Amino acid sequence: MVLASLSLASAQDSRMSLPTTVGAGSAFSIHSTGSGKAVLYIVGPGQALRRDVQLGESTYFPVGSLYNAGHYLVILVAGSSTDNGWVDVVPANTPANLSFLAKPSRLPIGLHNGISGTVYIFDVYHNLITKPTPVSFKLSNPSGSAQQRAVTAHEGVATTEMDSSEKEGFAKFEAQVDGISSTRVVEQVPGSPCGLTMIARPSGKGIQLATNPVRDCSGNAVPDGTIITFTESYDGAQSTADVPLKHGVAQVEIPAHPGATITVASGVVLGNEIHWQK
Amino acid sequence: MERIESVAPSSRPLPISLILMAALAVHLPLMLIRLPLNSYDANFHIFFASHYLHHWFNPWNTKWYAGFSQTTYPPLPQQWVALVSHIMGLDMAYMAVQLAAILLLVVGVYRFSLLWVSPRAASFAALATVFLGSESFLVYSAGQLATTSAAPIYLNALPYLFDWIRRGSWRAFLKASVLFTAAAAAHHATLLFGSFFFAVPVLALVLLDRQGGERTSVPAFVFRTVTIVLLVGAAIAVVLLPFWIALIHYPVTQAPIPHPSRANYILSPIWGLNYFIAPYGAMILALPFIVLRGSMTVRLRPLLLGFWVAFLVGLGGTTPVGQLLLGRAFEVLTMERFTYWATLLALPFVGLLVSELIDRFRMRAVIPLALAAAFTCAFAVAWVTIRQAEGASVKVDSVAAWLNRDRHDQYRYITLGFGDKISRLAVLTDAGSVDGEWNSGRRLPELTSNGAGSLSSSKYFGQAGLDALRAMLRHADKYGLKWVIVRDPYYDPLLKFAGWRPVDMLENNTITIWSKDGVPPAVPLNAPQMPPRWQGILWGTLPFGSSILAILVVLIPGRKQEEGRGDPAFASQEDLEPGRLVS
Amino acid sequence: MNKGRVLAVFITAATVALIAIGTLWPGKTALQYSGGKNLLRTSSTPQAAVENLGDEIRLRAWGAAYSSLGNKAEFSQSDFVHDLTGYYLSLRTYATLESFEVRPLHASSDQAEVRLRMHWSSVVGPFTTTRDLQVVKNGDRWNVDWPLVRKTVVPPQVIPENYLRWDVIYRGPGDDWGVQDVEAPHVRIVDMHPVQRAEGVVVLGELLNEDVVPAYVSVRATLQSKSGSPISTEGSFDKISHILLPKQVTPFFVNFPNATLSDVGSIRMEPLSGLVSASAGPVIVIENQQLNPAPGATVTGQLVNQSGQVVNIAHILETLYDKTGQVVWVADQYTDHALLPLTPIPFDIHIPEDLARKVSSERTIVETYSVGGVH
Amino acid sequence: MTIKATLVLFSILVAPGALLAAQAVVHVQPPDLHGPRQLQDQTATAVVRDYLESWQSLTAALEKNRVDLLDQDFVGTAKDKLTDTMRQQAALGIHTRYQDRAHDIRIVFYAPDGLSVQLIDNVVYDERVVDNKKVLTTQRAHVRYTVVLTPAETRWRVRIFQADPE
Repeated sequence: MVLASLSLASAQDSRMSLPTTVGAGSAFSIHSTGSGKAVLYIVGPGQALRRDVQLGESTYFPVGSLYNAGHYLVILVAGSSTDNGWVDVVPANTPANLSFLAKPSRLPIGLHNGISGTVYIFDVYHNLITKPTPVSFKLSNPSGSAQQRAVTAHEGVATTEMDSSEKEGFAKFEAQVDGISSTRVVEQVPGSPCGLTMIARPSGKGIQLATNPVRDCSGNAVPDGTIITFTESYDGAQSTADVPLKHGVAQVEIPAHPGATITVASGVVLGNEIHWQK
Repeated sequence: MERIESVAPSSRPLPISLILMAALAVHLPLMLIRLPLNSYDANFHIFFASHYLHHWFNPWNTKWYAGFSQTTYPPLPQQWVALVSHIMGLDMAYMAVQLAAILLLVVGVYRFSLLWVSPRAASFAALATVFLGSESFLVYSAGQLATTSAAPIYLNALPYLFDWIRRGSWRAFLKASVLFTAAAAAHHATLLFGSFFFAVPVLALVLLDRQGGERTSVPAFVFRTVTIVLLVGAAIAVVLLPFWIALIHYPVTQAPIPHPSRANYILSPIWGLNYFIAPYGAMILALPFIVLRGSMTVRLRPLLLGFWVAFLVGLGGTTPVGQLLLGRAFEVLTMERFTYWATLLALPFVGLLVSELIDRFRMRAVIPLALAAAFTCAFAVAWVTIRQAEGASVKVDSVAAWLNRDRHDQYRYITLGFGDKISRLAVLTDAGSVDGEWNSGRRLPELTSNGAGSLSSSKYFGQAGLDALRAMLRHADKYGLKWVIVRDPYYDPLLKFAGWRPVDMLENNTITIWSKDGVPPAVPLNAPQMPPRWQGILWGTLPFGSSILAILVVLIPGRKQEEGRGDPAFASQEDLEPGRLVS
Repeated sequence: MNKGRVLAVFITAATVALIAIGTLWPGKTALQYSGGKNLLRTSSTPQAAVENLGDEIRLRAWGAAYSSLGNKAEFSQSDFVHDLTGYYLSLRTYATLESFEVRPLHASSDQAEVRLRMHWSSVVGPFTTTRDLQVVKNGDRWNVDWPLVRKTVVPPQVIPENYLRWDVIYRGPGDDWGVQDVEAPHVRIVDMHPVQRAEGVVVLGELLNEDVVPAYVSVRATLQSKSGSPISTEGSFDKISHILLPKQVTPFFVNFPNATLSDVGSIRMEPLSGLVSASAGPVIVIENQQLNPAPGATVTGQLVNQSGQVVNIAHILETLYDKTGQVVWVADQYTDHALLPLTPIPFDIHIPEDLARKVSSERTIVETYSVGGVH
Repeated sequence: MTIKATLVLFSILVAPGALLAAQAVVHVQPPDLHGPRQLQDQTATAVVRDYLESWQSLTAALEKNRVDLLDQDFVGTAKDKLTDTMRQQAALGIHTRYQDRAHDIRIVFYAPDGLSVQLIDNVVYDERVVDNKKVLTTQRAHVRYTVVLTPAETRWRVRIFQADPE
């Protein structure tokens, strides 16, 4: 379909009428004057086409012939004569694809503007739709609360920033443009252990050490696998064990030494201290 | 013991065409099945040739050592392989050049032997060349294309040298000079050491020679010797100019790398088998004859002494001679080439022995001699299969394909446990490595300071090898070294603890590809060793040109006196001192 | 005798003589390939007997070495070999004896005690083992009585294991921009400072995995001159634990050979992190760890593998702190024995004498390597 | 040094280099960002440098119909589309040469995560079309390009490369 006004390209023996702009993937025609056979070229960085044409007739390009947005040089070659012109292929108006970049995919709870989302809007042929377009972003937290932003895309791109919640879990981050949406998952993870405590009890010749369920300062359970370090100091010597949390607690058995001082830590966070007297 | 008279060379020599046919019959099938590809160094030469194929005038090769100059190695046979590969591909081109060297050796030995023994004995020496253990050892086991190409050119030059010094023939002077230069373009060490082992005996022969009347006068002898030495020296200096520039600016100062050819073959019998039994074969049985006849025949004494010294040096660490004569070079050179030269020097004696045995015992001699020759050749050819190199069974095509896809080749790589297959891999892949097989060409301090060979075989160099490997892995970021391709789980602990992790497996999980995160893509190293363009042009022109010139000059017809020296005394009875004994 | 005959005799005699010289007094390279063996040395003294045994071990000529032992009836050749190379696959299995020292401790006319100090080269670095050997006279020869350390037998038991494991599914090689990828773990350098040592500048510190997933970590340091131009860049190589579980801390040690601290204006640190598949096991407890003061300062202790799987190689990283809690040194050692379940393996890590006096406390972490566990 | 000063300096220092290489006059305007993140001077310089180099790759690749020449500077949609064009050209037996003559560049967006940069380039280029060694025509074009670059290991690569009507 011819979208815009036609321009008449100059020529010597043959002339052609070109559309100034063509919608990406739309049908269009190029009419030529004169008689005889000629070759029509449409060439740009985005595509290259060639058609054998009959001068004096319209050459029809069906839907999907020229689909990459860009500036195309059109050349009509009839024998020794050549006629040139330009045609612009513009993106379709309807968004069809979104490139949604949500960062980070994992972050601690309670961070202001910690989550960013950037969306690039494309038509069905992956041309960037550069006209201003409204975009809505929505971050749904596991607790049910949600943050929403409405942004207008400039030059095909829109961006926003959101806060991470106080509650751990997977949040749904969605960008929506004209009925097309794209969703990302953002993991909001607990912070460092808070109020780390352990208990000790005798176990044969050793001591069975176990932490209480380890939580962060917001009360979220610290993930399994987090390393808890137990250190037992006695008589100028010490025993240590790096133990991963399993089901929320870490436990290990170490040799018993009367008078030993036992400490617990996770990363740079220190927990309680026990003096073993038995 | 009984006293006997030598048998006069009354029978006719074997036609040289027949001997060449024999050489073709023995070696052509082996070439057609590409047996030399299993040798240690064949792929090394093919790798160099592949670079010349694509960059004839640019000797800077970025595929090894993050970049090295091929001007550190004389280029002639590899350039011929590159040229011929346009017709038949690199592998078969290598075979063609190697086969041509074998055929040329037959001619060279014949012509060289003619200086010392009768034409008939010389023809037997040439026939023995076909079955020569050391030749088969170098071709099929060691893969030393340069040595096996240079030696025949050199041997063919020696009769011209003799003619020039003895008779002052300017044609011979021209031919000798051009052939010596071409030999140096093929392998400089052959020329250097060949001067002592081959040329000095020939010069001595000139002084001893009384054929055709008077001896050569001393002033003429000195003038002609000095003239040819100066001219050949100048020619070689020009033809290999980039080589000398590289050598002078960047002398080989790296820590010596152990090589088993320097072992004591008695204390290490396996290396004795490898470096003595395999190359000499049945020639060992002829050693007493060589010593006796060489001592008793005045004319043969220079040849005997040349042989003896080469023989002793070729024994590596079995005697202190190599260390004493070569000094530090003993720690740099490998000794099997001296054995090769010793066997070439022994061939005139062998020809003499065979000639006498056949003339005296006829078929009773022919059969055992044929069996001995066949056994010698077969054993040396089979040796590469009997004692396989590390990595001989490794298939590198899948590794090359992996490196060539998904932009993996924007990083450098090393292999571990691939033995000499790293050259093959380098031919097939577009990716560069910080490792390589040309130790004298490398400049990376991680490699040169530890006294180990290629990283791929690190563990065989003990602490030095492992230190070099660790040093290189430590600087992986600097060199864009992201891939370590491992065929030997021995190295896994180091890679694991140094922060590498396996990312892919190939060849039925026998090859693991390890990767290091955070390594930036490889960038070309701005090495000072990179030859300027004019050197590249010289390198692509003069050495190859010297071989073309040699072919043209040799085609110039010689005077009859030069080509057919008639029937000289050679090793005949008149030269024998009284009391010659044969046990 | 005519000249020819003289020459023949001379060449023959000289060749034989030269071969004899080369064999009886082999050169350095020849000795290297023969494993130090020459034909002159027989086991005619206790020291020679131990040296011969050392040579045979170096050549891995196990049959000859075993045959030379005086007490070989007490164990099999296989036991002897495994005593040297490890009953389980360990650092010793692939180690080669690079050199050895022999030191007589005391001797009588028919018995002697000799210390054999063996320097092994292994893929992760050299290590040394020492054996005090009884050598007894048997006729005119001396034989070594090998002090065999028998295989440790782990009592049958059931050790339950269900370690947490993380796997990472990476994106394929194709470009899929906009499709979400998993974030690289967050890591932080919690301590860093440079130290001038005789061999150069060393940058020491500690790195914390702040995240909730395991991290592949590495540290790159660039020394910059006072004008800001880079002097040198080096990485932490193996003096760091490259796999860090959540909230785990590793020391790092970056060495700049030949650098001088006074030339350094600033140091740019680049902690690298990436997602990595990892397992939370096995748990290794460090027991009875003790700082032994100078002279001969060391940290000693025992490693106990609390899992049911054999750990083939363990890498012990020792962080040493001064009174203010600042890292003063990072020392390390690889175990040359496999860690069997619940079987203590001692370690003994050397500390530089001049730093030992500053050390107030230490912290140990252990990295492990198990065959088949890296893929 | 401010961004503006840097870019002016860049125009003075780097543009002549680009001029020599590609014979293009380069003018870089101060950034006009519509995102929350500020652009560092070094980043802006690198983006513009890499973008200008991408034109050289584009010129060479389309002239020789060699896809591999795009590898260094293009990625994603831009590379896919250019690759398709080269295949079409090769199938038709034509070559094109896009010789850039002038650039007027303004950076308009820098993503908060730092993983994309958008710029607008008013470019003047000559387009020459060759069919089986016969030059069909050479025409000069004035085109507004919207370009998005994303960081790779060592450089910025062009991911979206689209001409829009002015």
